[in-house]
Amino acid sequence: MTDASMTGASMSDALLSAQGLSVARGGVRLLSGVSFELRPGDALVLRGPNGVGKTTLLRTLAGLQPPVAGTVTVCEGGLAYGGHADAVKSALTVTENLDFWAAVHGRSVDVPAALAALDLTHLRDRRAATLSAGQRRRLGLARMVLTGRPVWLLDEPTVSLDKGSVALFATALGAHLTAGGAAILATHIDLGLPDATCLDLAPSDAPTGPGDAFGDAFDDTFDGAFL
Amino acid sequence: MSLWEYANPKKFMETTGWLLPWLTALTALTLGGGLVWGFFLTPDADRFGSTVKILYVHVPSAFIAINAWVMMLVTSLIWLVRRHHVSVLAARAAAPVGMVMTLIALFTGAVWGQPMWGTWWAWDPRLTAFLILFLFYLGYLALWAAIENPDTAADLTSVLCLVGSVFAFLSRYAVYFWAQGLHQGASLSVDRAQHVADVYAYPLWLTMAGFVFLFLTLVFVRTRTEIRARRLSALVARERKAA
Amino acid sequence: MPDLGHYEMTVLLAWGGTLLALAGLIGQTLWRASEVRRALEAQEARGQSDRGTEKVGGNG
Amino acid sequence: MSALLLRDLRLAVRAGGGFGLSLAFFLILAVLVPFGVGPDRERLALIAPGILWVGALLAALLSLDRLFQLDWEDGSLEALATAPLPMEGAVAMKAAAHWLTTGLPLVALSPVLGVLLNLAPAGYVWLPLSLLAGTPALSMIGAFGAALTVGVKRGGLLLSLLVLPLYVPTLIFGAEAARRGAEGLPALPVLLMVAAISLAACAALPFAAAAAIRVSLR
Repeated sequence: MTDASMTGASMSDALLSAQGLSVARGGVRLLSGVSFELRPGDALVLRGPNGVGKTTLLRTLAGLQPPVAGTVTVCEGGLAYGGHADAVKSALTVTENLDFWAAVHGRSVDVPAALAALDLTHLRDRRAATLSAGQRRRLGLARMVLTGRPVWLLDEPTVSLDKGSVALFATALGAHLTAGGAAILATHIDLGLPDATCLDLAPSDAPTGPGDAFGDAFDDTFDGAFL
Repeated sequence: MSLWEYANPKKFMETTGWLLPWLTALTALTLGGGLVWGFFLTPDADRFGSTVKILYVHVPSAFIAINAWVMMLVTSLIWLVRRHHVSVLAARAAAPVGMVMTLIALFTGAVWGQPMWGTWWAWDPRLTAFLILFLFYLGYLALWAAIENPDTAADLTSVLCLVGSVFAFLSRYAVYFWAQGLHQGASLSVDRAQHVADVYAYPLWLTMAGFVFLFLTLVFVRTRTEIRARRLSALVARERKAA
Repeated sequence: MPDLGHYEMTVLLAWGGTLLALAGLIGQTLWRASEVRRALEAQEARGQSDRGTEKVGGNG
Repeated sequence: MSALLLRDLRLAVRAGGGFGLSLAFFLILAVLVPFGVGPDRERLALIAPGILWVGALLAALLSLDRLFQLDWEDGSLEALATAPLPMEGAVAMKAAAHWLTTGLPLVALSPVLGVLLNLAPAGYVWLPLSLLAGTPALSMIGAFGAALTVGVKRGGLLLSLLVLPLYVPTLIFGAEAARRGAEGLPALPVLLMVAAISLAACAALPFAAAAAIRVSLR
């Protein structure tokens, strides 16, 4: 499965599109009727109160979780997902972590570039266990840069990052977007992205999720007799 | 109306609603009749003496113990392929019944063998196979209990049931191979019913039917309970969401 | 009571154990059935009362 | 996929990787058995193959519940699920890493422990051979069990309950091969049976384990 190099993806077709998507968590339908299209260079910011379903939506878009209804279509060589946890192995050093992910994605040439993008070069031989939360987060984001995949799905990317790191991340994201990539972020703070479109999520009022089959009452006669 | 129609909870509840009274009556008739006939009206066998009466509980319970797992395998497959809630809940409902039947088969088998072997437990390959089957049931139910999300639990237990069935089948032959070394008394095996004289065979078929109907009744009642429990948790979840 | 002869203990033990196990299984099944049924009716009643106008048995 | 294997091997060898733990457990078990059974050399010789097989099995089981748990907790499993790497391949590599860090060392250590239990001379060939044929199955079946219980808090105990029944065929044929070898009886057919179980497990179980992980990630 070759990675669609970003510049190759033609400007017109969408990198990721969702039609009539509805997602559920623990049998309860959180969002329904979510539709959007992501073109190269687009950034979509998901906003909404805690627990409205931002993470669940991102996980459904990432394919970690099947949608209850609607479809998600992703371009070839698709997406990279950055969840709350940074996928960092504490026992390994910073470069070992990135070398591993580079090898998995078949792009080992970019490790120094990724390190530089998130200003981690001076930490390259430190064991990840000794990094601060902010540095670990930057290492997680460096992995995203490394994947070379057009669509980034980021869940609260800037949590535990200080001012400087947020700016660092914003520039890395900006570079990704200008190179024809796209991103969907669930975040509360403004990243200063000029053309970011916002998607405000509201709880769905549709009946319960996959447990629908159990939604309706039963009129049974038997147990009434002797239970 | 295809068979799959029965897999939606509302239809299943309605159908079992009117079916269960008849099934309960049929169970009482066949099981009661079979046991009474087997216990009171059969003469003593020449060699075994009155222990042949244990046949009437050991053989049917062993039969149900094995076929309950086969039923769970089929319903797990139906769940994995067609995603019907009722079939996986029927599997969950059948597991405790199968487990108890395995325990009964083990207990009666060991008790029956006691006069022959002189000990309460000899590693007879058939009984050992049921001991392993009991462990499979235990693992299956433990996995159900360990996972909160019902859909995840349904999927994981179904996968365990599939893989477990292959290993249960393999274990059966491994145990027979392993027990070669033992010098066994007369074989007290499940398939003994074939060469049993007619006077014993008729009550045996009746008790077998009784156990089968008992199994069906219990599985239907327990499946209905599982469906109600799922509806309860769905309503509670919806209420929490609405609040 | 039929004369069970020499093996009386064995037969009674086997049958007694079986009947006990079956009784336990049936008892637990019925007890849990009524338990869940009562809890569901309570929940449905609570669901109906605070929604007022909802028709009975509707899927809310 | 080999990157995942190398990473796991490196992780296992690093401090806190738990590389030596299952070996130590195996050694301790082999030392404790004579205390329980008595120093009589004849009796020990009789039970040596069986006890060493059960010891190897439990030692393998010991390090299984951390197989996916660590990656689950630090988000690596999610990142792997969205990487170009097939989950079946990832599971197979994890089982291979477990085999290399636990199975093989057990095979190497078993003759040494055979001395403690007065293993028959022929056993020093057949015991390691049967363990070599059987430990891949232990790792792969164990990986399947670990995949089933990855989402369960404190899943270690549940993992043992699920996996031990699945280990029965491997244990029976493996220990029988070792025993027959030790007694000079023809053990090749039984050894082939153990190897067959291992090959079948390594061929089929990654798919079941990957399905279990995808379900748990939902």
